[in-house]
Amino acid sequence: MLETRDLESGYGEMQVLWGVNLKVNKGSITTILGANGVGKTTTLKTIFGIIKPWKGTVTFKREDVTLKKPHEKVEMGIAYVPEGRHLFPLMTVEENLRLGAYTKRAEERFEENLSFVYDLFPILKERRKQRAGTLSGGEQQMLTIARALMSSPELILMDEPSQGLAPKVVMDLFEVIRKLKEGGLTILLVEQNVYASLEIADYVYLMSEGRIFAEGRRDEISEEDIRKAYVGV
Amino acid sequence: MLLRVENLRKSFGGIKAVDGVTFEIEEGEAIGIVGPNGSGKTTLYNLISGIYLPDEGKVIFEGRDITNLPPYERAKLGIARTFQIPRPFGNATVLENVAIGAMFGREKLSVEEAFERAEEYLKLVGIEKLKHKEAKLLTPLEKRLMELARALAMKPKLLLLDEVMAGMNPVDVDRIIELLKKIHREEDIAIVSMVEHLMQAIVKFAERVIVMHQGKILVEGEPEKVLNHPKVIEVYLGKKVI
Amino acid sequence: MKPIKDVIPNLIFLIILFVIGSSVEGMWQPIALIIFYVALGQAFNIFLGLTGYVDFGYVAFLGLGAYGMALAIQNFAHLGLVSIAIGVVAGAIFAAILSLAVGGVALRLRGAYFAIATIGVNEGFRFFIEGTRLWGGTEGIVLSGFMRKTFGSETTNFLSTYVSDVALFFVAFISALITSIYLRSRIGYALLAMREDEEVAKVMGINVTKYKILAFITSAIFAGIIGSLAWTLKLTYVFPEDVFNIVYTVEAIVIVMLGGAGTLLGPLVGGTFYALLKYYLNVIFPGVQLLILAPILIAVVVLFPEGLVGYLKKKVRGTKLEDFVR
Amino acid sequence: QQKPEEKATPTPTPAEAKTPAPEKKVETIYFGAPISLSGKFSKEGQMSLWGMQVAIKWINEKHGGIKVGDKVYKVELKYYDDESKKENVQSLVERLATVDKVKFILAPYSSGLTLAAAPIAEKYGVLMNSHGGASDYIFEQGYYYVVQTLSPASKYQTGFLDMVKKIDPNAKKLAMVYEDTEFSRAVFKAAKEYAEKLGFEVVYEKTYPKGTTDMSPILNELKNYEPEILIGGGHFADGQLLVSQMAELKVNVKAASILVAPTLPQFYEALGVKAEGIFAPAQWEIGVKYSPEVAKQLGIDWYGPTQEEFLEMFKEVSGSDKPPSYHAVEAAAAVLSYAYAIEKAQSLDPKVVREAMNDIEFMCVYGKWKIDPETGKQIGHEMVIIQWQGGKKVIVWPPEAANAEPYYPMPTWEEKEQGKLAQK
Amino acid sequence: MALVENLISNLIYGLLLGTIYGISTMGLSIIFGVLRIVNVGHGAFVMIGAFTVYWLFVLYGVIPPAALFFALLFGMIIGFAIFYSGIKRLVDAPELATLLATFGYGLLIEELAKFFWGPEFYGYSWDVGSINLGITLIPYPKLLAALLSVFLAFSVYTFIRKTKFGMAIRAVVEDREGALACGINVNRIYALSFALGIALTMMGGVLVATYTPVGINVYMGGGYTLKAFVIAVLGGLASPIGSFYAGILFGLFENGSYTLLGLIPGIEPFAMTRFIAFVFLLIILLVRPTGLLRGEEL
Ligand SMILES: Nc1ncnc2c1ncn2[C@@H]1O[C@H](COP(=O)(O)OP(=O)(O)OP(=O)(O)O)[C@@H](O)[C@H]1O
Ligand SMILES: Nc1ncnc2c1ncn2[C@@H]1O[C@H](COP(=O)(O)OP(=O)(O)OP(=O)(O)O)[C@@H](O)[C@H]1O
Ligand SMILES: [Mg+2]
Ligand SMILES: [Mg+2]
Repeated sequence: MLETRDLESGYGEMQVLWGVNLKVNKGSITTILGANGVGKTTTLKTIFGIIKPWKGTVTFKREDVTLKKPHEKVEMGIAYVPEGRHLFPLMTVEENLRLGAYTKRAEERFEENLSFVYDLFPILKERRKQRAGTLSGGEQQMLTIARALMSSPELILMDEPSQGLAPKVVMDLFEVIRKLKEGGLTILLVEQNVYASLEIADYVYLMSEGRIFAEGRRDEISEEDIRKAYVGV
Repeated sequence: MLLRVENLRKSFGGIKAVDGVTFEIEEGEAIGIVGPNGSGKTTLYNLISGIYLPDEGKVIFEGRDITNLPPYERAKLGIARTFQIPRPFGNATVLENVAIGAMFGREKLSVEEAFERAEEYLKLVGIEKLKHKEAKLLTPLEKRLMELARALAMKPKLLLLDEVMAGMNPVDVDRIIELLKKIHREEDIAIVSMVEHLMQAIVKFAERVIVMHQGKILVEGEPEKVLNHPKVIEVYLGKKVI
Repeated sequence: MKPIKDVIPNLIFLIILFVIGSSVEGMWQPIALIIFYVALGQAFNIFLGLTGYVDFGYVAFLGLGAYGMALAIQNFAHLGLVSIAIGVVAGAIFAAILSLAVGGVALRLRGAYFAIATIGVNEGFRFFIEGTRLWGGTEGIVLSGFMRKTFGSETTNFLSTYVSDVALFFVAFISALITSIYLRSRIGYALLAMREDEEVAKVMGINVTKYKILAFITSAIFAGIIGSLAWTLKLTYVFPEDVFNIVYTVEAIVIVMLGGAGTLLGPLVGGTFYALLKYYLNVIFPGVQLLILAPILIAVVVLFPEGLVGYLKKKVRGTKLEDFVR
Repeated sequence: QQKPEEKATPTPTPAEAKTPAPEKKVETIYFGAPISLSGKFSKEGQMSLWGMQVAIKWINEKHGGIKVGDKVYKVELKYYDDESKKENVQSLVERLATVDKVKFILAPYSSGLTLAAAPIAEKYGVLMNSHGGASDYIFEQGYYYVVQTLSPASKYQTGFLDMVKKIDPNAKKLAMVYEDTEFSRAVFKAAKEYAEKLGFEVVYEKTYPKGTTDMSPILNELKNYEPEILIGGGHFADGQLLVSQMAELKVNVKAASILVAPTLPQFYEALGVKAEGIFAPAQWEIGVKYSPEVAKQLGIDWYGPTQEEFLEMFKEVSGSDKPPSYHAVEAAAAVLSYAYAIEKAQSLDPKVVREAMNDIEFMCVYGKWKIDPETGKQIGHEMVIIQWQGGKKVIVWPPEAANAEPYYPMPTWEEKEQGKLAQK
Repeated sequence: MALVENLISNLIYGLLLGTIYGISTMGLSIIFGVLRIVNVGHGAFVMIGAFTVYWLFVLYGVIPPAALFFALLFGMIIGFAIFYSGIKRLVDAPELATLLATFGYGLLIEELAKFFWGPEFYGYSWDVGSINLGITLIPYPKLLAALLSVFLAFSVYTFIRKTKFGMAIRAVVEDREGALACGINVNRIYALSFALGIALTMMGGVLVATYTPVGINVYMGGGYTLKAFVIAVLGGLASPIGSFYAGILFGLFENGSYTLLGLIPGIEPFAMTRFIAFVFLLIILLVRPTGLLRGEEL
């Protein structure tokens, strides 16, 4: 469904990604693991188009989308859950969700999607008139995911969704991610919560210094490699 | 007794963020504060460091009532903190960030001395090679480490850490815990109070744990005991972790 | 002495300007024009550069400085030229008092709120003078005749066409020097922190208000001095409508932004660029010069959003030239 | 539109260019001017530039240059735009005095800018002729090289008061509503004294700050005092506003004299019938009866173009149909006074010319020109009073200059709404 | 009681004038709210709006309020032109750089206007009568301008609050990256908001010239810039509707205080109303440092 080939990018003059090759299959959970600062977030941002790729290609559903703008990608069915939430704090929960359905693609299925996310996160329904900024951290994270789901995505890019959440909420969250996959969604996940994410992942990429150095199905990845990913090579 | 908060209350609109909290911290303690999201941990820190003034209650530091003291005077008395969402001085370099901490902290250092000390602390937390980078260019995690160094450089008596380890990989978590323990032992920093959702870190570090829930203290005590408390498991952990 | 070393390029630049003005015929007033803008920019930059706050009401300090000098001449002329010195001091004190009052109130506001609220101070002050007819109200204070009678025509002419300009050279230099001293000291770092995040700065032990007010007053004092010299002494009259004209604040912003906020050379480069550009456009294209000036200003800011010196400073970072571009 | 290339000298007429008189060398003498072509005085600045250009054209083409001894001098104008700002005025005046070596400067517009330029002119010993700085105090500062061409502020409203006294000796209640600027204050301070001397009773006096966009508070209040006569105004915008809101609020008076604004055609364009009957003082107006014949009767020289010539040349120079405002003619008169004084003095030395100016008296399209030797203040020139009558600006005062009778009392606003004009 | 009557008529006029102050400020708030740009050239656009009324009326006999449509159209065009020719590159630049840029554009527009229309002071007369309230008279054009201001202000409010596009604008303001994630074309929102701000300012200018049909001049904007700044801050800078309310308050205060100040001997009451209004501003800011409507919301 999504493929990157030799993706290179960075900030200003500093190169961060040095040729990233990823493949995400339809209906799977793919996760990228790696030490801090190796370029996981950068990879997602480059795929989504917040950062322009310097080299390489991104294809989505066999179409070359390398140079497409983020809003065009949302229209095509890619959703992005940024690191650190990025909600609209002064707007109500429902307004946030409404904005999640900003694209034409999503507008048509607004009602349907709304009841879907309310089913998924009943607490949000309770809080739908509350301002997003006053939600607790966990609720905010749920809202971020819900908002992404409102765009009727086929592929969802998630950047450390469990960060800063209470352990109990983290458990619930991974449960939700699993449910989403079962519902047919494709997920590309970046996580620091290694064990929890390995549990639900179908396919794993290990990243170091802007490159993928190992990959495989969950059971193919060795403890050794994972450790390496964190100590850094 | 280093710090005592008495019946502290703070609400925003209808939300009671901190709702009658009383506790004490003795000199030489390492405290962990945990609790569900939105239980008031950060707000409590804001009240202690003086970003907010409480609606009710008192903050007493080294026997002195500091409830209404402006934040900068508290810093001079020896209270330092980091921020849950990092707040570096973005356009200043990492070194300058830390030097500013040293300059205006508990000890009044000259500009030169402050820069020397800043180098020291950057080395300590392990980001000395970033020292000439503009702070806004760091990743969230690097920013957290920088904030840690910045707070340490202030030579506080009470150090309030707010999720410095969020998003940190397990290897680095261990390294930072060791570092904090070492500082706690060796420097004259009396207390480190740590808010964290990573139980592995809390268990390794804290001598005493305070669990907050809906603005109140739910339980407090030794880590093992507290984290196995059924109520804590119910509202916070979801299942047994140790 | 690092702060002094830092302003050596400024000193050289100013000396060159002075030499050109003194030796090339007809260049004295153009140079006086430049030095007026440079001094204005340098003084403005003390506060803007250090705090990042724009004070739209800045011209109020110039205005008060102008009145300070005017009142000193009116009341102390019998002391001879000492009255001029009294005037400079009075201008500085007037401005300092106002800045203390304004700072106490307005510095609690942030960013754009502060910037604009200070317009209120300036306008309010002007209307107060006009409304209560204080210091002559709109009729202002006209001193030429009085000065010529008391000091003699020669001396008066010398004061208003030479001394006032030369004095501005000193103002320009000293304000740059003070900026430099501040930048290198705890004050500079405190304000750097404040600029980036006021709340964090406070938590780190910085008494933000104290440092802000310090920078504000310093900047205001220089404005008062400029007002006393460039208005009253140079023009020998004060009209409230002119001395409180917000145009001078806007020009100060333009100059500092052209050069680069917070840089030591910025106001010098910005002021010189702006004054020369305007002067020669006035001479060559009278009547349409602003039509030409406007796109040039836009182009400069689009190309160098951090100002000319700001841009250069980035370029030379890490090279040998670094020490000369500050 | 003002085009930059107009700066060039008017090309000499072919006759002169081809056959220069053999015994007389043709040289150029520069007059200099900082002019406000941008900024708040750009309206006045533009007009004065055109006026100067007309006068110079006349000197060069009709008069054959300025004759000093056996030399003939063409006049060329060096001008720069001061943007209505004092810093520019100072540096530009110095440029004129040093780089361009100009000895005769036409002062910038407004009293403030004139005052700013004075020390520089004095320093370089160049003459400066004020054609736009009306305030009396400029000439009380002891500047030697500064002389005045226009009538000072103290004279602006006195003619009108004389006129009212003459037409309607019973009119008593006078209201004054004017802009709070140094110029208007100077005008109305003198006017008040004069009015009281004439026996008027000032029942209401209020000022409004510059830039006012709503005068209803004053006018609502003024109504209660039921004045018979109103004098007021300050500049263009506020003058228009004052009359327009008097109409809206139906503040009726028998006569109203407003500074500056009504002297321009835009005033009538903006207000239409509401402008009918409004008076205004003017330094000059089309139709004034100054002519070589009048000059002869008075036994003084006539110098410069006649009114017809002036208007024609003005059209050429400005390239538009806009009639000249008095600002243009003031400026022209200042240029002519230089030329005349130079010829009288037979010298190009500013000091000699300045001395000569003390004694000269002449008439031009602008009227009489004579200064007070003591101060340099204009004392020869007299202002006129204009009135809008039937869509035309006519001169109604002083009688010797008038081309129409004053219409008094002015129709009420209600009558004007019905279409009544200030015409017999 | 003449005094009371006077006070009432001044308050009525203050209210009317206040709506005009308000409407000619809203564009400034929108641009600040969305792009964090203080438009120093604000007054130039008010001026263009005023000229739109003048030319349409004089040349084609279009009644003044109808010029609103043209102002909207021209305003959007001018706004886009300015945005794409320079402002776009400054969205991420230091905040102060935009001050210089908007100053430059304001200057450019004034000088272009002067080039075409000269330094003349224009005006027109649209005499359609007035209502007699006994204590004072209100000409219909003034009343109409005030009513249209209210209408326009609430249209803008509704647009920002209730439409999808308005929500997208608020989203960009609150969190740019979040807006990107929602599929909002952030650059287009910037461009559109800027253009809208300019258009609204020009429409404000139209109503200014409907209310005050004289004194139309290329440099008339300066006074409006100053006043708009102050009113915008009073209202909360980033809040257009706040600006509108603040405008009304300012108008009431300015005109209303005249009668009372007139009782104090030895001062010029009109100038003092200005002074008092600014004192009032400072007092409000002391109590609420981010303006009446707190200024965090659009
Ligand atoms: N906006 C930026 N400007 C400059 N450099 C940046 C920026 N954001 C990130 N970097 C740098 O790019 C590198 C990779 O960052 P990235 O955020 O992709 O890492 P990551 O793998 O997501 O790390 P983490 O686990 O900490 O989130 C880091 O060295 C970081 O310093
Ligand atoms: N400035 C504020 N305005 C309004 N509500 C606030 C504010 N700050 C905090 N709150 C609310 O107060 C409650 C406590 O927040 P706090 O940030 O202290 O929680 P926390 O325990 O630190 O949670 P987390 O673990 O998610 O960081 C929350 O409901 C939060 O939404
Ligand atoms: Mg990341
Ligand atoms: Mg928290």
